[in-house]
Amino acid sequence: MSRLHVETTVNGEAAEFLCEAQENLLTALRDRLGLTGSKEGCGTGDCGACSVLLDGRLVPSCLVLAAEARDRQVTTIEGVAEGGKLHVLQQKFLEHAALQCGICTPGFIVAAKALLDRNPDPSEEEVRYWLAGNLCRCTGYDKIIRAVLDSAAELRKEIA
Amino acid sequence: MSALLKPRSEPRRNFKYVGQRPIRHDGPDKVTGRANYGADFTLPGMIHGVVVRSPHAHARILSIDTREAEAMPGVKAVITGADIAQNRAQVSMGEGSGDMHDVSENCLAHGKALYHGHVVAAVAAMTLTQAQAAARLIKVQYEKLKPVLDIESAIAPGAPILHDHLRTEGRAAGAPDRPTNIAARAVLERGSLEQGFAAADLVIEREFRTRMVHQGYIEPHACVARYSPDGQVFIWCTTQGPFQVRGACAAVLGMDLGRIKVVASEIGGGFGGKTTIYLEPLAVALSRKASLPVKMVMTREEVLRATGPTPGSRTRIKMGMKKDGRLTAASVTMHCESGAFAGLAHRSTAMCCLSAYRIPNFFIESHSVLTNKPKVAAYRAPGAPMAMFPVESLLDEFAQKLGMDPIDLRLLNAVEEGDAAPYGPKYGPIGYRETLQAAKSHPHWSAPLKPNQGRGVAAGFWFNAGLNSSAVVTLDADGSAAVVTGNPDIGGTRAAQAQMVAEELDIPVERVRPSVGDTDSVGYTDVTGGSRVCFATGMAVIQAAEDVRRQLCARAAKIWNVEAEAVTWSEGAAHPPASLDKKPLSLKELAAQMARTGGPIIGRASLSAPAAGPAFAVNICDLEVDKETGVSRVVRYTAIQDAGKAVHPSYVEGQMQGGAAQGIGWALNEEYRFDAEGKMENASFLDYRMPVASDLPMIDTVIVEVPNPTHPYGVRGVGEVPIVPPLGAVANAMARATGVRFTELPLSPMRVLEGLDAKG
Amino acid sequence: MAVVHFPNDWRRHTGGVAQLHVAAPRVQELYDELNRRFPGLGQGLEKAAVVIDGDIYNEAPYHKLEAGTEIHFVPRIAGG
Amino acid sequence: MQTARYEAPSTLSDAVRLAASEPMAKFFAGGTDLLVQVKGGVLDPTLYIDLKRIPGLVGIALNAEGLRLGAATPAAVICEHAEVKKLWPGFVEAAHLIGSTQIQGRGSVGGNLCNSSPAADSVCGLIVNQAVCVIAGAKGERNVPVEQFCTGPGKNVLQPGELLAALKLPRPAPRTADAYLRLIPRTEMDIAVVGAGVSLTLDASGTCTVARVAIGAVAPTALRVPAAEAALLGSKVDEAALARAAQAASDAAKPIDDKRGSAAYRKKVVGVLVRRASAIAAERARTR
Repeated sequence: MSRLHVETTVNGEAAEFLCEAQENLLTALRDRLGLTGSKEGCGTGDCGACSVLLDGRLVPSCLVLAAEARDRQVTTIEGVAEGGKLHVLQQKFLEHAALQCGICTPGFIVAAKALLDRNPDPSEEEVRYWLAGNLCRCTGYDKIIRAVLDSAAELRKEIA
Repeated sequence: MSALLKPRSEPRRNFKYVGQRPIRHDGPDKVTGRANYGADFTLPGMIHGVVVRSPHAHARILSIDTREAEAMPGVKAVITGADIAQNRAQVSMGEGSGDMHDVSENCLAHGKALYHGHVVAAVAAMTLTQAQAAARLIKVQYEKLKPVLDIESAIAPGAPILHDHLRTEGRAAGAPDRPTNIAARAVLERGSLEQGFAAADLVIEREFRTRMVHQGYIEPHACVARYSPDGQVFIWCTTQGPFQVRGACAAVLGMDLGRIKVVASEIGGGFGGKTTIYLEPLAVALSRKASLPVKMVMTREEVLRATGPTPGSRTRIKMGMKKDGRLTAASVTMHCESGAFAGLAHRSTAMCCLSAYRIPNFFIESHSVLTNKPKVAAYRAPGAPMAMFPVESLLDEFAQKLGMDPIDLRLLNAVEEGDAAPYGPKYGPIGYRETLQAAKSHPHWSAPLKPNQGRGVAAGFWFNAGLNSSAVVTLDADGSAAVVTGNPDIGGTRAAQAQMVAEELDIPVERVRPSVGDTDSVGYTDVTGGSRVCFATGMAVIQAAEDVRRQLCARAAKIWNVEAEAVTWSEGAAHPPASLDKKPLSLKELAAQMARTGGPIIGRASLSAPAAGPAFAVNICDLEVDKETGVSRVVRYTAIQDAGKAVHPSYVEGQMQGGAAQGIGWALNEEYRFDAEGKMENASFLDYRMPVASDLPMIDTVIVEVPNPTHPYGVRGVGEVPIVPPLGAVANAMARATGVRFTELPLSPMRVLEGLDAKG
Repeated sequence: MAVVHFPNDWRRHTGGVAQLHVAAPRVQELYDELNRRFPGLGQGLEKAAVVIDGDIYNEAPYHKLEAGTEIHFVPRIAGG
Repeated sequence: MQTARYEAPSTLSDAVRLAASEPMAKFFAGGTDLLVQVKGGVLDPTLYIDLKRIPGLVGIALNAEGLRLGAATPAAVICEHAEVKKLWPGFVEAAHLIGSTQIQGRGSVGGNLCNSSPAADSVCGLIVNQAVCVIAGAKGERNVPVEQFCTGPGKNVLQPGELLAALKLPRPAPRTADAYLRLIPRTEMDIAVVGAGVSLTLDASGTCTVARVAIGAVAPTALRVPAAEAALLGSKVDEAALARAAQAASDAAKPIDDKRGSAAYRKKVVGVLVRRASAIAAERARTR
């Protein structure tokens, strides 16, 4: 069984693993590197629970081949908090009770981070359409959208 | 201390920690990805299991040849129906007493495949890829039978019979005793229909239909099972009830309960769909054969094709009303499509449909009907949404015809304390009128509407369960505390439990560590479901904390050398009798001396709580409809609900908003679609259309608090009612926006356009 | 003396009786009395939840009955 | 699922050679269609050929003649390109509708076209903007107008060993603009039940001199609708012309019943979308 040896960077750290060619990045992150923060909700790119950043671009890691990570930068939920300090999105999700079961939360936080990195002052509608690929069945989205808008305001204050 | 509990004392009104919004203790792990769910767990030497599912909706299984699969390199075990004996045991399964024969038959078929996707075999191998390849080598010979795919064909004379031995439970007197697809029937009756309809000035009769829909939890079912050589079994799984998994696996596999330990992972959503078992007994059986731990994780397609949807329904309803708006009579005949095995929706639909209104004369008859579709499971107030949707639609039509405000019309007929529920007993204190009044005074109700917009209002009801709960509160030497219960926490109940302990012991919420125990570390606890955790388990937590307080007073008495009864407790400290000139001893001081005053302090409580006091909700929905394409958008939504007492308001709001979104999805776009062969056509999140973030506005919430006397804080269950009103609220908004009374859900663009064209 | 109300489809086993006053100290003794008087009730009683003054219990055989306690029977359901 | 190989060639010739070496080889860019089909057991490739490391296959080149779009360029990159958005708003709307933000980060317009679904959002946008497909193969490159690229559901003109290298869109003439609309039950995440792309050129007086209309998900491939174009030509794109165009589109549609929509529904709604898209395109063209 020929396996591929993939060297990549995950959350700023060098990482390597062996994987089968048809294995997707989500499986490699979870089963090869033990980073179980990204979740499989559907395996077909329809739920967003597996969202990661690939070279800064928001992607569904279930529809990326693990081999494609070679020489690329992968950011997962485990890399959002820096040095043990929660990112403002993580803090606001807690303060706004923007999660219940929490299975979709990693995907939402990575996706919201990708949004705020690009658009520091999004409208409610822009947030809702950007996050339309992240399914949540517990919250009805209300508190999630408020947490993201509040995070944007907080980040703008820090820059101002 | 265990008791059949029914305190009638006045619920407490002023609180220090209850009613606040602390950050949930399990939050940081969830926002950083550290929280472990069903599929996030591995054991040394673990192998991977997959199942083989029937490609036919109705077929006899003639033979299963597993030799080639078993010979494949890496394959460690293959099981079929022969490996799990059929059985008849009765075990309490979230849904009241579940018949274990159906549950085990649904986990692994014996002789007959009853729906497309029904499990017929399972295989475990070193890698998932090998297991999937081996599964394709298992040769199953079927004899295809004609599938039964809708209510009409299921109950037609001469219909193919799914279960030959089955007779209708609760069938009408004199009904023939022969094979049938009607699994069960429930009847409720009061007064005389004839007199009721004779007295009516206005009568409306219609037929309503809803489709099977899925709970839609984002986390697929997953478990890891290890069968040790000495017969001890360890199961890690995502479930709403570790004790129910243990009980069901013990019954299905014929094992002692004491041999099985179940650890509930963090649960990625359940809504009732994880109150039963699917993979767990298969993983244990595979592990027993392979003598290695086995991990099984469902794909989304498997979850949709083969795990519990809620029943589809057909409701024929006729209601009579006087000119002044008073209801005089109602006749309701319901058929619930319960999939390949008997469901329980006939009971809850019968009990819920007229639950909110005073109706002197009614006849309710509801049936569970078998079809070759996946076995239904509980889905948030199971039965209530499809039972109340027809009633709330008719009331809206009556209001239009009488020119009355639809909320006033409901206030005129709303039940209150002392009224007899349709299922018999008198209601205790309930908040339906207060919820209606709050809806009427809400700015949303009087806000102006734009063109092509309509506003709908509808009510919802649910019993809320009591059942059994246990709790342990331990005090630490530094005065902090921990609380352990057996209820997996989806909606924030750990935070609420910490608030209750903080309230009883007067220590900050952050100094209380709430956790979910496995089946070895806390007393038996019924399922997380039935909106019961904050109510029943909450009561056990409060009593366990009271038990700690009692022990602290006893320790203080020992220090002061007085009788324990002489010591009183208030403001977080033990107070000496007036006769003794001693400073009160604080919890912190007493905790520090535990070792010297008698050892660790452990507060324990377990109870069997009565049903928790029904809760009502009212929703207001504004819908904008594109009349050229039939596409509609919810542009404003308000949910109002009686919580009795909101222990953690953010998470009560969360239940209200989440339930509204599920109800809106059910009303607008969600449905199971089957082809002519009985194969689900839309078994993916692409075509099983749940609401996405851009589909919904903010969902405003109003929490009404009419205390429930059976709980020391007045708490009522809140988790299930939220999904009941939206079906009626959205449908009534659609009727107001389009002038067409739609009676079949979902209100997809296609159906709306057809309705508009028909109206001309 | 408890006031017992029978659901409609049980009345074919109680000779059409809808309501009955029964003297019994606890629910268990009430059940024994009902089984004695109406043998056809056995299965229904065993499967139903008992409602004591509005509070629904799946099982409460040793619950004390005071004068005028209202008893109803409803199907057992839990929820999702 | 046998064990497969993964290759990421850095030249077109390597890619073509690799494809010829393995019967079950599959090219991919974003892979958002391919990997879903593999997960669903529909496909089981023995060789995955990742095209994204071949220069020219990812990237946007805009010059006087128009746009050269690398076939493997993710939709998100296209939608963030201000100049492209200004020149081809309809085409970018179509590209932007393909799946979620996450899918946009991977899925390419080239991939969407090669998947050749009758409901593919990008195809209508490409057709009305007269895009040309640059196809690379062992015998070098050949150009095919996008209208002729798809031949049926999941079928196109690519021969074994050939791959789509780029798409070329001519720079729009003055007072020309396009628009794309689609019918989906939700606001995002659905496959189009019906799609309609329109490009209009107006003269100084606002009269329509060039009209191109394409409709999706109502036939085995996206369809040009000459009758609808004729209805708009010479008009001020007024209500009457729009109504005629809508009727023409509805008449031309040959939809099927499937799990996403009925034929009758699609036939009715395609007219509505063509009317609305034409109105938007005209509105935009008037400002150019």
